[in-house]
Amino acid sequence: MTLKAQPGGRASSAPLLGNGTEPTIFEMSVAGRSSHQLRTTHVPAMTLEELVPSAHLNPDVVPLAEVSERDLVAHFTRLSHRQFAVDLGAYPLGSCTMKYNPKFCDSVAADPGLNSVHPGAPAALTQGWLRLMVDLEEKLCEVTGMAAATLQPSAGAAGELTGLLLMRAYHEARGDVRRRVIIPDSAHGTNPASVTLGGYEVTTIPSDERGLVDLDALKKVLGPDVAGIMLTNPNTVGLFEEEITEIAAAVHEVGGLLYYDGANLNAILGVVRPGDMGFDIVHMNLHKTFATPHGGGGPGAGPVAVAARLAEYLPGPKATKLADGTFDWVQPANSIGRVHGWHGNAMVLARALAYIDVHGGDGLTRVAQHAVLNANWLRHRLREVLPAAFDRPCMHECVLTASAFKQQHSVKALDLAKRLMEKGFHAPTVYFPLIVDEALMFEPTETESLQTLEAMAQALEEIAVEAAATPELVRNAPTATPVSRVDEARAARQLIPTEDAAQR
Amino acid sequence: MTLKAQPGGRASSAPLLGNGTEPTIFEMSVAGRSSHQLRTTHVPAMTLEELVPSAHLNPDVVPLAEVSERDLVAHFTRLSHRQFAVDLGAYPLGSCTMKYNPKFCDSVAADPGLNSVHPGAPAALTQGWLRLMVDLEEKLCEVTGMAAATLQPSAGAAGELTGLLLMRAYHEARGDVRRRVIIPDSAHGTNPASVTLGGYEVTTIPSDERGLVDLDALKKVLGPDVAGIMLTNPNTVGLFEEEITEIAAAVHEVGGLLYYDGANLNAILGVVRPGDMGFDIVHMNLHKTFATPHGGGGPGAGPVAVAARLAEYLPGPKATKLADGTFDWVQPANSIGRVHGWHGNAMVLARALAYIDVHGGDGLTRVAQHAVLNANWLRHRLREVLPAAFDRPCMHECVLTASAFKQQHSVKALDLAKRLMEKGFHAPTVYFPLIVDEALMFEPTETESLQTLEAMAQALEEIAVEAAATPELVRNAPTATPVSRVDEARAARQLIPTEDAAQR
Amino acid sequence: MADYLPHTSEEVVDMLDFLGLSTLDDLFAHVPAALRLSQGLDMTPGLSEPDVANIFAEYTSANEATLAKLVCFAGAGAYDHEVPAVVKMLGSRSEFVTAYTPYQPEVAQGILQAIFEYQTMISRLSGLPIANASLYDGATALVEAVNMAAGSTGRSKLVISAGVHPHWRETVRTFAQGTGHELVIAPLVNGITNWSAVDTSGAAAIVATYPNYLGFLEDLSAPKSLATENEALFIVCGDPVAAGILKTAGQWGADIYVGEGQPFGTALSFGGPYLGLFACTEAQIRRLPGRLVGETVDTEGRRAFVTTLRAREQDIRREKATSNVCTNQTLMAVTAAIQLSYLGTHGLRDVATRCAQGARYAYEQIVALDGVSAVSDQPFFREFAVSTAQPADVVLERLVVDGFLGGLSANSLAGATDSSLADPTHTLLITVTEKRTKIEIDTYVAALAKAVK
Amino acid sequence: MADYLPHTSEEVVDMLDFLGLSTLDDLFAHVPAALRLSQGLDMTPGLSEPDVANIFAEYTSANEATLAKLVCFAGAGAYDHEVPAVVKMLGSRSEFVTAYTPYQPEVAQGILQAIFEYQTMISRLSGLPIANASLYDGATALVEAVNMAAGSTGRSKLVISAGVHPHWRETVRTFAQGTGHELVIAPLVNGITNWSAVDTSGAAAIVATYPNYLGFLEDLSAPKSLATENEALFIVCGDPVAAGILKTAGQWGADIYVGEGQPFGTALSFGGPYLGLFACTEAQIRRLPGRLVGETVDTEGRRAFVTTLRAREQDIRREKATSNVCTNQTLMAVTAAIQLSYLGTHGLRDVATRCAQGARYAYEQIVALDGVSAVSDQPFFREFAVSTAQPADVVLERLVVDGFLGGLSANSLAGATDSSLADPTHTLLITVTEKRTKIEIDTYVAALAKAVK
Ligand SMILES: Cc1ncc(COP(=O)(O)O)c(C=O)c1O
Ligand SMILES: Cc1ncc(COP(=O)(O)O)c(C=O)c1O
Repeated sequence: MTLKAQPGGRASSAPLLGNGTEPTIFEMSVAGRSSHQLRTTHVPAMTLEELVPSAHLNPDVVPLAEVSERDLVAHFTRLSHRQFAVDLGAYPLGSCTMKYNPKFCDSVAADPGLNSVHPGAPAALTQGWLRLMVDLEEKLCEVTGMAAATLQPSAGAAGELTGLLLMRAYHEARGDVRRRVIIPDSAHGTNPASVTLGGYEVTTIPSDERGLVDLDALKKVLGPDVAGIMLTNPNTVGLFEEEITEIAAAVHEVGGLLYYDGANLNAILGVVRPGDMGFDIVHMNLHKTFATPHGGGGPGAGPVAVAARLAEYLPGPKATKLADGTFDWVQPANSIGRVHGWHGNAMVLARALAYIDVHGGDGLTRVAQHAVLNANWLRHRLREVLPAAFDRPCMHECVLTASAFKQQHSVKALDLAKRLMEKGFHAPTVYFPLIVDEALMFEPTETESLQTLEAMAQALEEIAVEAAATPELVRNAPTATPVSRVDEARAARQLIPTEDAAQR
Repeated sequence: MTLKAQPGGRASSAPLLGNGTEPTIFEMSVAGRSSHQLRTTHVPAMTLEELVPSAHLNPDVVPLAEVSERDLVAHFTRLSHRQFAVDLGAYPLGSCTMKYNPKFCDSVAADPGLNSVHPGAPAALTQGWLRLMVDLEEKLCEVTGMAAATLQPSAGAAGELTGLLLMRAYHEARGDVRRRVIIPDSAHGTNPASVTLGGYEVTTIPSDERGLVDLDALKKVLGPDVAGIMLTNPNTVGLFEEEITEIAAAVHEVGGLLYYDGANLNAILGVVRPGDMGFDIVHMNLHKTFATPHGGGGPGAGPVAVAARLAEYLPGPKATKLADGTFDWVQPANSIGRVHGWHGNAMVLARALAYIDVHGGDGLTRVAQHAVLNANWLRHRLREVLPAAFDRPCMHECVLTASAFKQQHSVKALDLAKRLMEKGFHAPTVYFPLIVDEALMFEPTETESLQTLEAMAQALEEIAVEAAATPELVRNAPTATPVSRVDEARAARQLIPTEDAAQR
Repeated sequence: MADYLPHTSEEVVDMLDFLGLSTLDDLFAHVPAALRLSQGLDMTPGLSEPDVANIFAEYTSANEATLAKLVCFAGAGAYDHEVPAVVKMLGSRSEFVTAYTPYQPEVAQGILQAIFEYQTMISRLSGLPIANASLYDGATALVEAVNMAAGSTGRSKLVISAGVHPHWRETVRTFAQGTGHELVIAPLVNGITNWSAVDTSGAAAIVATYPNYLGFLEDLSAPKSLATENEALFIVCGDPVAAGILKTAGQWGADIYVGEGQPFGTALSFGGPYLGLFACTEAQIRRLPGRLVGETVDTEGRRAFVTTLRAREQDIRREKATSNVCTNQTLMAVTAAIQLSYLGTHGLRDVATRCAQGARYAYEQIVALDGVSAVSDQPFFREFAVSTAQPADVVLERLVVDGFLGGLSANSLAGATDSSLADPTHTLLITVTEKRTKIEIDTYVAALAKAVK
Repeated sequence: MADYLPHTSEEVVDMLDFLGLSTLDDLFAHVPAALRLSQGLDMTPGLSEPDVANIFAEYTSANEATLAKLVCFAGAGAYDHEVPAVVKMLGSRSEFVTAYTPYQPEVAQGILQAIFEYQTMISRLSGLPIANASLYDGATALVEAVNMAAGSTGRSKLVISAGVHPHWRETVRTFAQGTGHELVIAPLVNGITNWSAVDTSGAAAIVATYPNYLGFLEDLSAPKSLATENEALFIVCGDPVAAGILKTAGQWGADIYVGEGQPFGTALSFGGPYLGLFACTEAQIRRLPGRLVGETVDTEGRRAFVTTLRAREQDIRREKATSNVCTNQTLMAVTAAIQLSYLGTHGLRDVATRCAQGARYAYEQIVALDGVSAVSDQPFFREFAVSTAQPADVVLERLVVDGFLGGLSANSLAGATDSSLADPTHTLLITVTEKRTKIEIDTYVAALAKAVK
């Protein structure tokens, strides 16, 4: 009798009972065991050989895990106990807007009246979905101050690339060949990557000592070959580009378009709109601003809204309200085409609409106000411990610098972040944006309480003391977590991307 | 600014990040904060004073916790991380049948087609529910070999008391005044408690050296004043009462009835039936045998099935199929009356029926076979470490004794159990039944794999070594759990049953 | 054929081998052959989950009285209150759902702390210092309460208002067959209890209710005085939602409070599982039925929770126990703690206020209808009884056509001859929760106007 | 007015005070006044959750094509497979749902290990050693695949079978506007690709599909040879369920596999979020789009998982990145790992076999109908195209009356003039999953017999 398979009923891997490792599902597998049940169909049972010519049949069977339902549940429940999440505590990850995701919005998405609808079903049979999409588009346009939107892009980066293709289509329709897109050096890495994939060259402009776009530097690189500029506002250091009107005028003057990276939209909801600032194209991260859960890295949704003169190029088909009050799929006149296999991440869209409807215009404004309040409070509260990279009022997030710790105690931003996790908070974003030395980027979001912010500030004060007194403690953190600091270099050096590679 | 309230967004209490304590929801409360949302009704808003005479109005407001929805979620999610459960690992708690609870059965109970039905709605509008109850009753009768059943009792103990009232009704209808109910000394504590509440006196009979009912001892206490006997079979030491036919004959001979405590029914599903053994009244713990989840201590359901001659006394009204094929509530002719505010723990009943339907007769038999296989395998596997209290084949659970450990190393059964928890398994039941010295009662159930049993056996072997080598380690266990060993004496001595008592 | 067993056939063979057996049947060799089923159970064979889902779809489609199909004006102890998604989600976390009774506190702090919080809330809502960890439901909680009173006073006479929910009274009567308690029912006059109609001397308990099952609010000073005079315990059966605005049981002088906790986050569920609320004075603590969680510390001095006063529990006290409750309704108690924390101080008050507003708004229109008359001039909270010219069951049948579960007939609860009502068959109980909108009420009243004719 | 903000008004005042501000508006003082909204957003004010639920009830009731209302014979990349309750429950654990990308591995082992397991499964199903942590969906996964091929070969010509799902082809065409790739579509003849009709020389990639969007299985040896000859990469778009019985992409010699993972535990969801599957040979690893999780150890030598080869990620490589994917579809990947573990080796095989059985059973009856004719004599897996005498959209409309979402018309996917089909408007795609019973198929065939007349 061989007992090599790992027990599924042992919880030693659950942090509840110490921090052993959890076996992989394959290690728990025993040949012949199973969970699955299939309904009774009475369909005649032809053999595989009768069904498919043998040239197509796999002579082998693809091995998967063979576990009981009990072990399946135990394994994934225990894995969930090895995972931090918003639902467990504060998650001040800058640029990510890890706010509380209302459970109500999940319940909307769990309704089979929405989620059991086939995307290819004729429009006549999916009027509810089309109406929902039209309603959402309208509300996103109001929030951004734009004229029309596509709901197809699956995430922020997909929205960026869609936006760049719109830019290209717009210029090309004018017979206008342009080559470059301008990006500030503080931009998120997806921006330049999207520019490249959009077929443009990146021109990087430096930020000035205020952490803002250097208007003069910008003007210097502007010219008739500039297709546009990509900005976030507030930008990635959490500051509002106060000269945005001037920036917009300068870019428009050379015939360029302004692209708004909406990752930071949470800061300005109901306060100021990208369209009013002069932006022509805007993507939104519904998984950030509109609180659709991040799912451990997705799904998201990255709708793109545009000014009226760009509407004809939007991806299609688009859900559209017809004159007779019914809804149908309509292709914009000069659409760039599809950017999604179907109509976008529909269930994410539904969640976001529910979130918007609950808040209404007034509630969205309060969201921005409180997000900005929390970030400024935290920035100010921490000023003695971790100074802000740029000493001015921030928007929804603040970028602090640990360079003093590095110089004085050889304790890096990463060390502080890791230690913070042991004190009950997720780490902030570290080393982003690249222009700030030893950056720690905190985005508390509006859903954290003052008490939580205070506790986090106190934890950071404690860590500051530790960094001076017992720097090793901080450098070796975390140790109380399910695993201690992970050897990232080894993972890359000695790549084991699958169980099968591990076995070799 | 007062910041006394505890942060809701700090996860230090989650074992994921060490084992600090979790604040109470009241400690997280801040006056004026709230989660709740009420729908728009447009009902005229009269004042309280207009609505209710002031003599009825509470001059004060009852204080509850005031937290944001975000903190509400964080608090209870973190509490869930401080809780062991079947879904996290093996839970071999003897007498409790902590098997895997299929999620499918939960999904059945989540259907508003069942759970949004008002219990007082006329039978004509609840035909589905009535049919479900009739179908369940029929299946429970087949499993137990009885003629009719009530689904009202909310748990096993409620079933016991219901059964005793049926016994009483039966005898009284015969003008037969009886005084005593016989119970073996190995019985679960609810049995004698129920007897008392049923208005009978308890006569305890000793178990013999086999761990079984001593037939001679039983015969000695039998007489015309004996209303009946309460037995479990297999009994609470996990052994089958092999002389059950003789026992039944003897009890019936004096006009007594046999009550079957169904806590251990899992062992005999489809193998042997209480009715066939001679029992007259049987309760079932649906939350044990039929895998409805225990909910941290309930809800359960304790239907009681009876032989034909007792059917007229069953609690009512009962869902009944009428001659025309429709269903209605019918009161049994000489019903003892209601034992539940409505019709029983209906959602638990629905789950149990789903469980039964998935298994069918064949599957239920396999359940019993595998439960007994697992228990015997574990008993035999552990024979060198922890001998069985009674050295004979067991049924679905085995009672082992740690008396050698106590004598040799001053390590008690409780210590072994606590240490086992640190090795990834829930503790077995300890100190029950009372007739076994330093009892450790393991009920692995049929849903644990051989690998899990082996891992548990190895863990116990390790603990045995530790008990000899480092007994302190075992006596001080557990330490890796969210809290270490809890001071139970202090809790009783210095009672703090509420936050308000704690404040005083 | 479907099951959830892990064992492969090879493993079964190996395991039997280890035991020196050759078949699974051998495991049962010591079970007398004559008793063993030779053909197995006479039951349909196992089906897959989707097949069983199809069977259940037949049950659900045969239920006309779902909230999706009928707007609910029925109550009488089972209420259609709002249960937000967040409460359902938290209450169904599988750590709570699939745990056992917290016998091992070191790995059960989640459930234990949640119960501690629940106890605190129920203590506050009842106005009494001790609340237990839950009982089965309101009806059986009352049984425990009268047993406590009988034990405490050494008496067996129970004076119970006829305003106590008929099912609760019936349940008390059932269990009195074992305990031998004598029940004296104080009748209703003008919809409220006429205590002077009964002899209260020698009573173990005076059992009042607030509001009563017809919905009316009684002044509890009278029964309290009677209890004091007779040295009986004063038991108040109270609607816990009412505690959002009305006096608590403690404020009325109760020794014991019992209630039905279903309104706190539990669906209508066709009547169960619900939640038996139970609270009492410190004087009664040694007789407390069910479990009690207390605060303490662990070996490192950290706060910890544990079930306590176990000495009083049936598994230790056996035949000397005063209650046999073991498994209770913990998950519902945890859910109630979540729901009450969701509502908070002001939320509960808002819910209670809205119930009272809706009920009054409906009442005033309804008693003005032809064919309807008032049963009482007493105040009420979220439900009320009215007299109908047509039999109430007929009225209800007609309302279904218009999309309403229009209430409950008193006779469906209390029987056609309940002493407390002139004519139960022509008495309709109508409930309005915070969920009912003005439009729903107005449409209902219009439908009722037709139905009572 | 509803929101999820914790701050009480006193706290807001205190916090502003701490900042030396007096109103919330002051926080935005540095935002040019001219830009600021003076009237707020022109949007309905906030509503309570129940009010919003009522709005959503209007959306859902306006959807006729739900599974509860119509039996589904539609597919084309979105399949009605069984999703058991256990998979839904595990996949909705809030630790998975509300986590971010696992940037801090010490507190993200749950997601990381689940992805590692997912990668292993996709690697096995694709027959290729490297699988990433997911992409958005099948269509955009194909975009990443052609970009990889172009980057790897330094070429820009893409030879794509017309059997590739029309939406996928269209998506590739959209993104080619940025990358400048040239698309050459190899047409279908007799329902399968006629590779010799196009010039494959200088191709970066040969893109085949298995089965193709009409449901037919093509022999992939031919495109593989063309790829080898031309030193192009061989990309196979494959139905991952088919891998339960059919040859894997790796077995056909693919360099890159892409697929749509929706069938593994994700509901139809009106098309998203779905799951882009992506696997490739070791040779391509440095160009792998999206994330990759690898096994490593922690400081105590315990096994741990971490995202790796980050150097390749767009946030580091910026304009030199070969992909811009950041947020992907992790939750769907975790769900797929759960669903595939639920199915296990034999379960996936059973599902695939049943699909093929059901499709064949339906096919044989359907092609025998008057008014229906075969489109091809090639084998198929779980769906197939047929020609209908009536326009396919008319047929579908008629089938709705009988309770069926009877398939999809080819023109609804490919447009009315897709080169690959004689007449898309008269081509009906019919899908049969393991959920369809014999009775459903028989009833459907009977309804179709009427509908095609
Ligand atoms: C500033 C910024 N832009 C773009 C993105 C990309 O968005 P997504 O991850 O949704 O693709 C992010 C995401 O982290 C971001 O922070
Ligand atoms: C043997 C036995 N009898 C009766 C009971 C009481 O059942 P319940 O807890 O459902 O009231 C139990 C429960 O532990 C038991 O083990």
